[in-house]
Amino acid sequence: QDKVRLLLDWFVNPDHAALVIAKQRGIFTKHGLEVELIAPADPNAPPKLVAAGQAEYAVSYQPTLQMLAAEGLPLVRVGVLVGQPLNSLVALEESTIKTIADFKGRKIGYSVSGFEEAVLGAMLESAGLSLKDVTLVNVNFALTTALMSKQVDGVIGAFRNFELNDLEINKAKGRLWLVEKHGVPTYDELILVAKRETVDVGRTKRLLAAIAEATAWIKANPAEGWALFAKYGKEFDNELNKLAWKDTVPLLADAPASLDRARYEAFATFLTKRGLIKQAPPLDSYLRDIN
Amino acid sequence: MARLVVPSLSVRNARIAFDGHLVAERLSLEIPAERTTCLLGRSGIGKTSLLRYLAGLLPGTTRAAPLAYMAQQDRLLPWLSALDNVLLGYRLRGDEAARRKAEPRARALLAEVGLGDRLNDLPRTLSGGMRQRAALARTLCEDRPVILMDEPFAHLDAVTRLDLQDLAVRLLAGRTAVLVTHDPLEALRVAHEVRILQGAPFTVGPAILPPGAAPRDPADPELLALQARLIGELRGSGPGDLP
Amino acid sequence: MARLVVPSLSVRNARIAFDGHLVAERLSLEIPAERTTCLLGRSGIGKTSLLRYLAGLLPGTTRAAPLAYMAQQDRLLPWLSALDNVLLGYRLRGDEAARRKAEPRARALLAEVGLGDRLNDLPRTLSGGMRQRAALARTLCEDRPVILMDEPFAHLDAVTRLDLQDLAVRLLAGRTAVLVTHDPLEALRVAHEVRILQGAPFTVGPAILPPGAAPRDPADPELLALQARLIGELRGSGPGDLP
Amino acid sequence: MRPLLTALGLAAAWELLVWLTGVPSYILPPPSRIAAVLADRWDLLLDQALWTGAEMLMGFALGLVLGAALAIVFAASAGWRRWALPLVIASQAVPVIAVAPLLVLWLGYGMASKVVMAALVIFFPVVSSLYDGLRRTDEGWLELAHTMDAPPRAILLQIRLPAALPAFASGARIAAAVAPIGAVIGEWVGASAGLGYLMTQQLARGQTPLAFAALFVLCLLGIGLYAVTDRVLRRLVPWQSFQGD
Amino acid sequence: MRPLLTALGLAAAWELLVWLTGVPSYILPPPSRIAAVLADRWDLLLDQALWTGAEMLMGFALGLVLGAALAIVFAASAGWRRWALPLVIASQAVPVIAVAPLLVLWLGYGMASKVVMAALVIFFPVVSSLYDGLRRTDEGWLELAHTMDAPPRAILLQIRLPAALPAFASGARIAAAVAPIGAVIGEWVGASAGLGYLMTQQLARGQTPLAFAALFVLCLLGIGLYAVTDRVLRRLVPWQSFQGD
Ligand SMILES: Nc1ncnc2c1ncn2[C@@H]1O[C@H](COP(=O)(O)OP(=O)(O)OP(=O)(O)O)[C@@H](O)[C@H]1O
Ligand SMILES: Nc1ncnc2c1ncn2[C@@H]1O[C@H](COP(=O)(O)OP(=O)(O)OP(=O)(O)O)[C@@H](O)[C@H]1O
Ligand SMILES: [Mg+2]
Ligand SMILES: [Mg+2]
Repeated sequence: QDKVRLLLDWFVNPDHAALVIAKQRGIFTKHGLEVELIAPADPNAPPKLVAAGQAEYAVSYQPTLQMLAAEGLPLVRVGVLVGQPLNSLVALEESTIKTIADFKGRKIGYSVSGFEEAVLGAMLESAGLSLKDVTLVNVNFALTTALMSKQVDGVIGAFRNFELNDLEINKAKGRLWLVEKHGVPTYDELILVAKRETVDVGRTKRLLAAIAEATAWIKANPAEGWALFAKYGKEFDNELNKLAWKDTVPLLADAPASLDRARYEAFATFLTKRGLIKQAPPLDSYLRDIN
Repeated sequence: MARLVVPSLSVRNARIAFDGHLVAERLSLEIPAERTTCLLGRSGIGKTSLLRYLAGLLPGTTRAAPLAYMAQQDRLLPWLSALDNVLLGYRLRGDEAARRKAEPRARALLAEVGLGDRLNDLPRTLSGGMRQRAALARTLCEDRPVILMDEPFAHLDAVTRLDLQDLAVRLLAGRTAVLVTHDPLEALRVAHEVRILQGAPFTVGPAILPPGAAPRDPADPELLALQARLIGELRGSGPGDLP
Repeated sequence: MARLVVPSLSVRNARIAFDGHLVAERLSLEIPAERTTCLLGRSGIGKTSLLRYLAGLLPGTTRAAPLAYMAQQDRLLPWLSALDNVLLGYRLRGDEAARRKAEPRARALLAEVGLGDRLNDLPRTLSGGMRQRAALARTLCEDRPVILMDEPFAHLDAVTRLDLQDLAVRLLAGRTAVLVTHDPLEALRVAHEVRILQGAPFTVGPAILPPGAAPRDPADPELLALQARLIGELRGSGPGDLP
Repeated sequence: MRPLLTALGLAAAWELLVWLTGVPSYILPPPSRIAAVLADRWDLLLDQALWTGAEMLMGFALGLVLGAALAIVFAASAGWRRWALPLVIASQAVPVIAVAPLLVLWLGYGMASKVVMAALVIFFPVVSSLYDGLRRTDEGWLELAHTMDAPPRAILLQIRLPAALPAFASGARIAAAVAPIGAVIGEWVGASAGLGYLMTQQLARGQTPLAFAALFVLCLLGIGLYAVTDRVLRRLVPWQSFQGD
Repeated sequence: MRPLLTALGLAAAWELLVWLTGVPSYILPPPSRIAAVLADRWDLLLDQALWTGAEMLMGFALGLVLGAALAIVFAASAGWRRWALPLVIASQAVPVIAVAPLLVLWLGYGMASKVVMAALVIFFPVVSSLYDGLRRTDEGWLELAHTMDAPPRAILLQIRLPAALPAFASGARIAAAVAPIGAVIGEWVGASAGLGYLMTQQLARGQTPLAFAALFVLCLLGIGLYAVTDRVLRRLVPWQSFQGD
């Protein structure tokens, strides 16, 4: 049994379905792993802690990985949990904003992720606007609250599987623009990273296999999966997670070990063009193909 | 002064105690109006407590009339100049007109107690005796019908003390004053009545009336004889705690 | 006591001033060893300042020998019992053996000043005179070759005062003591030498040597004559601030 | 009895406020809804409150000890003061996100890192107040000690320190009141548990009533700790008179 | 001269610490790297520092005024104290994320909401210390005022308040030290500028040295405000003697 610490990107939520279920159903154990899932409060800390050797794996985001790699952090991507963007731009349906172009002169809220300007900039440019045409406000984590109380006209950084449901629970409807349809190259939302020098390929293989198995089981038994997930902690059993679960399950990556290098290539170019990284590091320095 | 009613003070069947420690019980006492009464008594017998009783400062007591109380400590406010300390009562009562009217008197009083050139000094730059004189000036400046003073001259040299006794006699005339002192001769110089506290719990002895008008001559043989009598009475009257 | 060298104190060409305010200048003074010297002087003339000079408490001064200093205020620590206050020096110096040895003496001293039944009381429950007596006991308990006392009996009644003067005479024997007082007779009773401070800046008058051995009889006519002379000298010697 | 009345009065005022201003309940839920959540999820809240309470108490204890020790060191040594006082002041300007990874690196994901972070918030009022108290000792006492040939150490511990106890009490009261937020800030470090965690998690996803129920419990912890501390501290300075209740 | 030496000494110690513990620079950058960033990006840092400095000063001013006013109200009125003191204590347990939306709702995203949030953090040490000071006035003075027939208002303002100024100063010193973090917390309420904002952003991007450069500037702001406040406060209590420098 290998003891492994895995840092989540944030508090436990249905995005972590495969990890939680693999743990709950003993799939990790079956693959010879004893996995400790650790949820931090700050999404930015886990990759750094992995780079510093404080955990073997962390859940992170593709753009974050690429920025951190450009800053020289010894991180590599070893797998994927959600292989498409979740990020989206959201406005209230009842508002006068029907297209991205309608954001001209409006306020857009975001929660610091480090690359919100890049994503939003590209989206606005796809509609003929630029960042100068809107006011960006850091609303921290209160994305839907800011939106519903009309303190902002739209929010970027909203997850399509969550924020719409959240609005719905609060009796509001959202209008959604997917980032990848509006000028942002597609990317992996949730990935697994490890420390470059110390990746244990064999162990990682087993980890990814366990995740794949858990994913398959969830997709086959979504309702039972939810029941199991809700038992992971009292605080996770709520209406929102239940709704989000339904929307998240189809998005889980069936093959966590898969790697699409072109995607990283394209997104590195995008980040460079947007000025978030000065120079894209070689792909091999931060991608590790486990297959 | 004329406008104020000057009352006598009376204590009836009073009890003074501090958690278990009994200072006085079934105490009755009449302090005559418009007279100066001096209290003598061994240290720790309860003079201060009696004065605080009269001032309404002990729990459950109230005072009979507006009064000025000069405590054993000077209680000058460290952030106020000597002059402002003397005017404190007027400042606190917030009657600006009265304060303005009192200011010349405050200055005069400070001059009389020898602090005419220290009006604007803070208390911490004054000597112990100067502080006491400032406190005396504050008490006398209050212009109240009843005045209670606890060892007001303790820190003054013999000469200044005589001068300020004269000042006190002059300014206490027509008021009901109670003055605690440790100096029998001082009591005999300034008082209409002298009373000795004795025993524990203490009782108040009968009024001793020095002859003639205050301030009396301290060299007067009659006074000196009385002084010897007072000391004799004090000697046999400790609160029981002196060997 | 025998083990300690008892020094004389000397002041040479000293200057005492508080921001601009000159208290003494070119002051020279010899305090004889193993003698009790009493300082008299009008209030505010600089007695306390001189004592603080001798104690090395003024900026730029140092003291000549281990000493005990009793200030004009009692300076009891409010969180310590009377007994612990008396033993403060021993507690502070951290010599546990010495403290244990001193404790019976502290108890005895407290009993002698009339606080034998208040050993464990906090200062705030003591009367003003009791506090002063506790401070006196603390000073005498220190067992130092040099003892400086600033108005040590100011808050004591006439009888207690006489008793404690006797106590002081007994315990100060063989030590160099300087005692500030406002009572000329007290000075004449206990001192080997009496000195009068006069003028502003002050000068120290010649030593006046009362006849006989202390404690002297306060009714002695020779003493009374000397007292009259002292008062006369004091009267003409104010710091210039009394009218 | 009286505190209960006060609490009821405040709840009524709050309900009225919500009603009058029309604040949406996802921003400020009315107490009636919070009460419902409290009744419904009390087991969850209790679990988290135990965590946070433990962090709070440990952080408070550590903060008091650390704060008192530092203040004494500062009062004792000008050298230390010159070096470390600016550091201590600077430490108060450091946001948790900057040091969280560092704390995890050194102390792991467990409670230690959270408690240390909480103590970092809590200790400062104690250092500052006590040091302040230590440097304004009555001159008369210092002179007395000086003439008694007291070594500086004894002066510090036997005179300046007891004399500064009211100042220490003042600092400790502030520390008690900020202890809950210290614990919440600590919860940002390391792994997730506690009321602060619950609040962040619920607020981020619009579950405001549960978050406010957690907040309510947190406030109770704070008021409780303050009340207890206040009582104990008054005992600490029996020679000091207090006005007011 | 001396502060500079201290600063250099501390920087050396820190560099050594980083070197000895082998902390990676993306978690704790060595001062040499921070210095380089400071030199390189001073214009950006200055811009942000001006924002944060302004929030900090306004929050501090508001906190002092509010804190002093509340303490006086508490000392004056048992009724107010009974109702509002628990609220004030509870307010210290409230994390910014819980009230941020509310503040934004009422005050918008401008500076007002940030300053109010900062003041909420800063005011407490002042209330608590001053109120503490107000309730331990020397009994002798109170008796004196009582025999002088002083109305309670006058006693409060002319005796208890001046007597409590050293306690106020103690509180204000703590307030000065927490003012920078107050401002940073304020920036959590929807900021698009300021050192706290910059720090969050840079930490997310892995630009740790720049974040720590911002932190360094923030600490300087804190130490500066503390030093100035300390000076001014000593003037406030000229009758009080201070030991130590
Ligand atoms: N700290 C100080 N700052 C300024 N002036 C001072 C200070 N201490 C004493 N003085 C002044 O020095 C002079 C002498 O004071 P000192 O206390 O020595 O008098 P004293 O002879 O002891 O008087 P008393 O009998 O009233 O105690 C006085 O004018 C006093 O105002
Ligand atoms: N607050 C208090 N708590 C307990 N005991 C007290 C308190 N105040 C006074 N006493 C006690 O009451 C007795 C009388 O004290 P009081 O101060 O009235 O004496 P006094 O006659 O004024 O003495 P002195 O001449 O020394 O000033 C003393 O035994 C004293 O210890
Ligand atoms: Mg008395
Ligand atoms: Mg003097």
